[in-house]
Amino acid sequence: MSAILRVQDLQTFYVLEVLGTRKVVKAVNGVSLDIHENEVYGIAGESGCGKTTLLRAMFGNIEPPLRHFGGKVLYRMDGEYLDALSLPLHKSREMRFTYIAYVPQGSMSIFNPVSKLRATFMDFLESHVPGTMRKSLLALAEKHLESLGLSARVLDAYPHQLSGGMRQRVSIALATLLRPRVILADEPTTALDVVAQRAVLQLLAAVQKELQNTIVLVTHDMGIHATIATRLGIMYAGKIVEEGYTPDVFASPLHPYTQFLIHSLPRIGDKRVRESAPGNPPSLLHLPPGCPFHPRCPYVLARCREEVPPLLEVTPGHRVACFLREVNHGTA
Amino acid sequence: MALLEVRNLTKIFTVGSVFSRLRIRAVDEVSLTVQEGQIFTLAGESGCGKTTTARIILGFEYPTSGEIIYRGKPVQEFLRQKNWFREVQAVFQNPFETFNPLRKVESYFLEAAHNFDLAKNGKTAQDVIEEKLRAVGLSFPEIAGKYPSEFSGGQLQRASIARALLTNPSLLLADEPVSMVDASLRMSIVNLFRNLCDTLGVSVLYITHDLATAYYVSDRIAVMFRGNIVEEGPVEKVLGNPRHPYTRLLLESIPEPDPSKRREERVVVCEEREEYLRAGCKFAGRCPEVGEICVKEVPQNVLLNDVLVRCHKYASKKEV
Amino acid sequence: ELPGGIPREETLIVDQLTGRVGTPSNFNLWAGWRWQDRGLQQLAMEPLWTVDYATGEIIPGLASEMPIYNQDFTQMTVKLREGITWSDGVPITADDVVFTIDLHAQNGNLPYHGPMAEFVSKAYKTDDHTAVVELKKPNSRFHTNFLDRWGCLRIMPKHVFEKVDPVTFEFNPPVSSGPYVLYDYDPAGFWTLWERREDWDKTPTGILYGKPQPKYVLFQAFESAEARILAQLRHELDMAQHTLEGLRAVLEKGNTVRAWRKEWPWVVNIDPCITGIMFNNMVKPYDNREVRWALTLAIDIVDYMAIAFDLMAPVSALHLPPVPAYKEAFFIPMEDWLKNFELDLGNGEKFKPYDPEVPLKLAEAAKKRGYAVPEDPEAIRDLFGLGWWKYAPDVAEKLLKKNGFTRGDDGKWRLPDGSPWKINIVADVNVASHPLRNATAVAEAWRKFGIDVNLSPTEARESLILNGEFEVCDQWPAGEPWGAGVDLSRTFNVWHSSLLTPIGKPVALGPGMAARWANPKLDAIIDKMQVTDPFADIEGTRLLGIEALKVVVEDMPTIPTYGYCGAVAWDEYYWTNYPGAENPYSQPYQHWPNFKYMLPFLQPKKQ
Amino acid sequence: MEILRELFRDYRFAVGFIFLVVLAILAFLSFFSPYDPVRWLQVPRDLAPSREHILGTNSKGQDVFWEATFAIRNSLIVALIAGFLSRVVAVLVGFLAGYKGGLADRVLMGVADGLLVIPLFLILVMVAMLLRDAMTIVNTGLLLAFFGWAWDARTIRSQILSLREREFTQTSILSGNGTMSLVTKEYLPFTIPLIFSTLISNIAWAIGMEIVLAILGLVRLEIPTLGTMLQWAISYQAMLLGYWWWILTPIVLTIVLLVALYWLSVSVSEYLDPRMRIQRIGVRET
Amino acid sequence: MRFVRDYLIPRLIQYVLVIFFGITAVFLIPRLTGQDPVLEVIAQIQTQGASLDPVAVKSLMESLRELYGLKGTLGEQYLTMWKRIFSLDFGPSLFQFPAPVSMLLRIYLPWTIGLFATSTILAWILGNILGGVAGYFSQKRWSKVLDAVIMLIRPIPHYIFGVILLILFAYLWAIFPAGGLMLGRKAVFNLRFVMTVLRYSFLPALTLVILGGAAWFQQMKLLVQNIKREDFVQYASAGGVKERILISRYVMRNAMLPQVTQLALVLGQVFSGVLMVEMVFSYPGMGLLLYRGVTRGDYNLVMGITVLSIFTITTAVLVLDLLYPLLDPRIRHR
Ligand SMILES: Nc1ncnc2c1ncn2[C@@H]1O[C@H](COP(=O)(O)OP(=O)(O)OP(=O)(O)O)[C@@H](O)[C@H]1O
Ligand SMILES: Nc1ncnc2c1ncn2[C@@H]1O[C@H](COP(=O)(O)OP(=O)(O)OP(=O)(O)O)[C@@H](O)[C@H]1O
Ligand SMILES: [Mg+2]
Ligand SMILES: [Mg+2]
Repeated sequence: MSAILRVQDLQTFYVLEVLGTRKVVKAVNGVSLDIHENEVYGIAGESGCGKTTLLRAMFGNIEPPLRHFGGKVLYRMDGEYLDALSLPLHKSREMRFTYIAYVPQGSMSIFNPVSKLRATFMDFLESHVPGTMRKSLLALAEKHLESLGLSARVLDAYPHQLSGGMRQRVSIALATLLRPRVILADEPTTALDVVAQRAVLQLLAAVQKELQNTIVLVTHDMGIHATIATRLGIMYAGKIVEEGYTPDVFASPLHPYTQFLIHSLPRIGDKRVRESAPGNPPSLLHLPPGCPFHPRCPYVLARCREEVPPLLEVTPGHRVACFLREVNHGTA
Repeated sequence: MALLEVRNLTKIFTVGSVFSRLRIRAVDEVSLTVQEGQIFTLAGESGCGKTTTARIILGFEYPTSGEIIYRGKPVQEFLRQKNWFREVQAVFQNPFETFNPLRKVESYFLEAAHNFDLAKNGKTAQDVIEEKLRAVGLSFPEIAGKYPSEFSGGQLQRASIARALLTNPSLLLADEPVSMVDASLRMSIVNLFRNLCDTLGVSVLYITHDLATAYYVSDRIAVMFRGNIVEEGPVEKVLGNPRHPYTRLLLESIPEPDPSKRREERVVVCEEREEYLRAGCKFAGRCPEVGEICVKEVPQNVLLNDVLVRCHKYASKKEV
Repeated sequence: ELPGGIPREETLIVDQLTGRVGTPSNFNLWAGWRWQDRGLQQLAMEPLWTVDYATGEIIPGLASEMPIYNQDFTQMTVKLREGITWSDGVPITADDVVFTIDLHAQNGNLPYHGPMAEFVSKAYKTDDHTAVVELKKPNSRFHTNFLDRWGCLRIMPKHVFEKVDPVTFEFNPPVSSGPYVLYDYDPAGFWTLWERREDWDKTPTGILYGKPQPKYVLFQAFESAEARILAQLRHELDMAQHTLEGLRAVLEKGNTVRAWRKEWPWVVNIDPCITGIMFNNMVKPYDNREVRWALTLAIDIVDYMAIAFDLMAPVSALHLPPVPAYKEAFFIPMEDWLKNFELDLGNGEKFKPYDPEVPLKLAEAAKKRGYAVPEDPEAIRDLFGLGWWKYAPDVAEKLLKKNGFTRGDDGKWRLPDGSPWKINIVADVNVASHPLRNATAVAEAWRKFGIDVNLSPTEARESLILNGEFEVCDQWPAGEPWGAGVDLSRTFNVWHSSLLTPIGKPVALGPGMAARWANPKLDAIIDKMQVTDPFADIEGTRLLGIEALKVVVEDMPTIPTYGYCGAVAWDEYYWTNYPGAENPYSQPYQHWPNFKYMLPFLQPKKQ
Repeated sequence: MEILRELFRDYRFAVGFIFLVVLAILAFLSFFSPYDPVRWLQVPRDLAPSREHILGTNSKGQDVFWEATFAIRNSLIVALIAGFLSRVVAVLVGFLAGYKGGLADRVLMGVADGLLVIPLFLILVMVAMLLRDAMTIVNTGLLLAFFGWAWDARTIRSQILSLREREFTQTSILSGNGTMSLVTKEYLPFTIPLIFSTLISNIAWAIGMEIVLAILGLVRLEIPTLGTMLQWAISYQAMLLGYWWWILTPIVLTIVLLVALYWLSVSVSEYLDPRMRIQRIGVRET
Repeated sequence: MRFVRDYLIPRLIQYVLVIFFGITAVFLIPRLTGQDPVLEVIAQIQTQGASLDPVAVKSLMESLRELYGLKGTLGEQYLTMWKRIFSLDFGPSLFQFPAPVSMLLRIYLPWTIGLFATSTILAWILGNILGGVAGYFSQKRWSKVLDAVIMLIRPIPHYIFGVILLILFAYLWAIFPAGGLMLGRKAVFNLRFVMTVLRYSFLPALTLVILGGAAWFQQMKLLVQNIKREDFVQYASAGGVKERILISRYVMRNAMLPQVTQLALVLGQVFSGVLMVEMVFSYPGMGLLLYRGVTRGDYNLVMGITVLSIFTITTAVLVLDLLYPLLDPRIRHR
């Protein structure tokens, strides 16, 4: 299986200059990922660790104050890899939504308030596909909406007439409209109740199955990852700290942070107290030296304080950035 | 005495323009009681009126009918007092909208500290703020000097919680306070709620979609559907033994954090507006056990074993 | 582009002084106020007589000769010209004259109702060309009601007006007694186009001077000075009256444009109007002759003229325009008196205020300004007038102090009661107009003298002045004389004590009356004038005028400054042989009624 | 100081500020004028710019430069009175109507609408005529201020209306902020760009109106302002007689003044909007 | 029905009140200015050479007051005025007596509408489109240049701008007339008529379009620069929606909304600019008519014009208020 989207040592930082002093927020700090065709790649992680930023960079949408400091985002098109961050403007425009689509986090105000949703859908169609295809694509979008529990009539409504949940669903339908090869979904279900959430996931899964494309899904809901993700990446402080097939990660989380994440999940019928990771998430402004998790890590080693652990494969497909793996698995 | 009592609360919204007007009963005869030192969960699908209920309690929205009693007195009496918001605080659902994009987030903290005389001087104020921020995994230097657009969603949400806790309120209305926070932090925050509740007697009206957490943290739960409370009772009973078909559907739909238990069956989702306007039981459209009466008649509340259910199915088994 | 495609070279296009016509479809100039200079008074109407101030003569129009009065001035006989017709072919006869007089005597809504009702006892005709008017009381100047100098009672076509209500009747199209008939007009009032009558030879103009040359005459109003200037530079406007600066601009930029005088100062300096400053003699302290004189002596006329008219107009020390005819009759004969005229400064001190050197000083200033000023003293007196009052601030100071005024430490004058003296001048709003120019200049002079002056241009000027609600204003200082002959009754009548109008009530007669001043000596002279035959006793009339002028000068109720000057310019691209200072065969204005008498002399340049 | 330094990095602010400072210096210079601005014939007339009279002299015998110092001073006074006073009214009315709603809103907006629908210019002319002598610089400013607030009050109100609905309003209330601090702290930052831009258009309008009134002769023509200066130059045909220095001076000063204000407002309102500021910083550096 | 009770009726009451107070103000103010239309006419007649004796003046004034409907107390005049308004007859113009005000309106209104309406709308369209595009591409060089040019043009007073155009295009390069529309009362509506009118209206219209457009341009540009930063624009732009669509349907449409309201109100503020233009180009319009009416104390004319304009503007605003929800779906009447 070859990667359709390849992120190589990506570094994108927010550069702020307030009254002359320069602040650098290292939101994505050397991330490398291979995302394969026909998979759902889940990303979970600490809030504020750079997931949204990573997705924006993958979408090729780097605008001030976010700036690109290194690394590449490669799309595979017709067997070749194109760097999304250095494509000419018209080219990247063309690719957006036809090749790669994006559902932003908190997508409440992404629709033109003065036109009906149908018009917004048509705008995307007009910009990307010739006239003949528009009808059928729109019909497909209506079908998607219906499977999300929205009648096709919502297209004749104005955005403000819909509740947040409805809007969120519509934005997913919009992202799938042009049958993109890659869909980047940033917390697409946060505003939804579990029933609607299930419908959204069903749709994403169905679309994925139908198009054989790739979905990158960011959510805090480990349940969702468990349900839908093929592989799972765990981010912490601007880095991927663990990556592997979902069952592997759930079954044997290697990184202490992942362990906390999984073990802290509550279950209905179980009221035992859950422990969460001690301490506070680090500030991306002033990262601690060495492993960023070391101040909170119960198993901290001396070298953790000085060296940044590399992301290395432990078992096939399961990689972790932690010196502990040598302690636990290195011998195994 | 109950801390907060909501009686027959109804809120009707009129939507649409001059030409096509529609009246939606966003909150429909809702009654609930929150005791002191209790975490009360309000769950339900999106758009069922949870936020609206909370806003009415805070006094930001006027009810069409119904009453809200706080410590035995109607809230209207409190609304004019500044100290009302020392007692009652809220965390809003959308963290991106919670703070003024043109103002630094820190200013809300400093203002609250100042307005509610939380500290004698700037230094102690800073300490108070720092303490609350720590509790949600932030720190003052981290928020200092930053505008909301410079935060991630989860950070804003946590900041919002910290701000609400600043005054040590007796009642906290938390509208999906942790939806954008990772599971680990989520736990530490709900643990915090639990702690506050147990040690300081703070009551929390916890509005959420996350039933697992709700189960974990809360004492009672009310499940809302299209403006109605369809089931209400102690959380173990309601979630452990759901009676209303909607509660059951909810529980079934929770994605298990276990990759080995992937579900295949599909859910049916109905259009919101259609359900709001439905005569009879609003869930009739997708209820697996729908009967004739459900389509025609509005169901009544039935008290079963400390649990209130609003379903025709249990009408005959009335206890009271 | 002219209306209906009429040929430009057969058309004379002239500027309309009073601006856009407010009642474009209404040609009834007997009722209310009409924009009569749209061609009505110049082309359509022939009066009985017209004043020609260029020559100082009276031109008989419909009348064939001057009016004939009986011995005691209770009867006036008018002889009409023969062979003249209205433009619809109906002959103009004594019936029309009688009808006009009778109608006005009866109808109170017509402006000339006043004099007709007051004097006429009966009007009748003796034959078709002779009308007789019997007067209720003696009036040696009754005919002046019919003597045209920018308005008079003109004869109506009886056959038209006898059938209609004369007040509401629109008179459209007008039936002309003059050589042109209406061709077309702008419903918005910007222009009126006239066409020469086929039977132009049946009009007094035709009979007196021959065929008017332009086949068409177009009167056009411009709302801005720039548009007017540009139109003339584009040869789309043949005759126009500009502002002084506008005239300089057209002369500079247009190579076919000429003015009344071919060399500096270009402007028409034979206009029968005098400009100046008016005091309200009923308001303290301007009710005091010595204050008025002090204020006069505080004026440095050289600076004043530089500000007011860039030194291009002739000054006048008397309340008369310094036109050639009056120079002969009044100014020169009075020079000695003026030179010896004395003001009493108190303590036996006397001061002779007249300064005959003023013209030379003005010439000097003009030369300094870079203008080509003639050297010849006579020519200088022609251009700059004969003399004016001395610039004597010290004398003014004495006069004021004598009357209890004081100067504060700041050098500013205080009224006798000790409060600061602030003169409020009600002025015209049009910056380029003579009144405001006078007001500006006098304000400057008095400020220099140490008085606070508030110049207050206001649209309500007319109403305020008529009602006497002002201290000082920039109104004409005296009623205009006739412009012909030595009869100054028109100038002085307004100051008869019987006409004094209290503040708050509008004055009835022309501008001078608003000064609200009277003098028993003048009353006596005016009474005498009434019984002096201006035709038979010309010298007596003139001497009475001189006496009256002396009284007015002594009292100085208003300050005359300089003779009105018209900044007219003519484009010689389509037409030539306009009258000029070198050939003053006619008065030069296109807005005066005499315009029709100029037209036969014009020559087309392109045909 | 820091803020100023930040602002000065925007060339528009820098230029606008410098323009304004220059104009202010000019206005200030009027106090040292060797000539009385009202008096005539102080210098030889119609001289082209030279070392002695750097902007030449006019047909009234005044030094155009020194006359301009008075004109700019007086026009600035008129414009600032009109601009600031009407801003204060507009902000107060807009905030009050928008935040309080109900009867206050109805009444205030009724008054504003009343002002808006009357042909304003006509009333201005009539009132100017009515005031006549009282049309001093200050009164002209007051008059313009009286008529200049209605539309902006409406705009501000509608912005407040929508801000009132936003959630951060409630956050602020929850933080114990009263109406005053709510309005000043939460809403004012949103409205400041609007207030600024309306201030600029209002000042532009006031200056334009003053010029119109002057051309119609409805202000006291002796008092030098940009408008009366222009009016004298127009009436004395400075344009066609080639005294360009006379007519161009007030025009250029007007343009400089308005350009300065425009740039200042654009730059300041961008500065006040952190999103834009961040964008600007990023753009400049890459 | 609630809409009628809670919104429509109060709004209509407000409408009526605004008209009522507006008209009352316009009735009172000119009567306070000290002009007396009767004296104004007397002064005119005097300069015309008529010698009126005091008795005659008195009687003439009486009869003029009678004719002009200025007899009686202020209250009586006020009542008469309302009667006149309801019978849609404003009486005769006082200064242009006896021309009825309604006739004057009939003559001048079409010209004003013709010039003013077209140029205002043109200015609005051009200014908004250019401003929108320039605001969208505000970083581009041409946009900055355009902005600078417009910034320099906008402060130029109408009068000066008009005269400059006149000198340029009616003198130095005389392709347009200097003024003086020569149609005549027998004007027939044909191609020649249209061409003539266009030729004569071009420069005045150009003045209004450029100066008016400049103001719209600046406003629109600011609006667009703000809207450009809204989420929905950013999202659509990131989503590869074509720039053309983005500008027209996203940015401009949203920015246009406030501009629409203002357009209606601009109608009320035009007289100044239009007056100046009418003066420079000798254009037959209401501006000058009104101005002369005001300065000459022609109460009836002033009344006629202002009533008309108050009525039109108020109605325009009312209609706009009612229709606004159609333009902006977010607005609800409340
Ligand atoms: N516009 C911005 N300017 C400055 N800093 C920013 C900006 N946007 C985000 N950040 C910072 O970058 C870091 C990463 O933010 P990002 O939104 O990518 O987090 P996230 O992982 O998506 O978090 P969440 O799960 O809470 O949405 C955070 O620390 C945040 O404070
Ligand atoms: N101001 C309003 N005007 C009109 N309708 C409204 C308004 N506020 C809420 N509604 C409607 O009322 C219903 C209940 O909304 P509410 O926000 O209370 O739902 P919720 O339970 O909080 O949903 P979610 O879980 O998505 O936050 C929705 O259908 C919503 O569209
Ligand atoms: Mg995020
Ligand atoms: Mg909600």
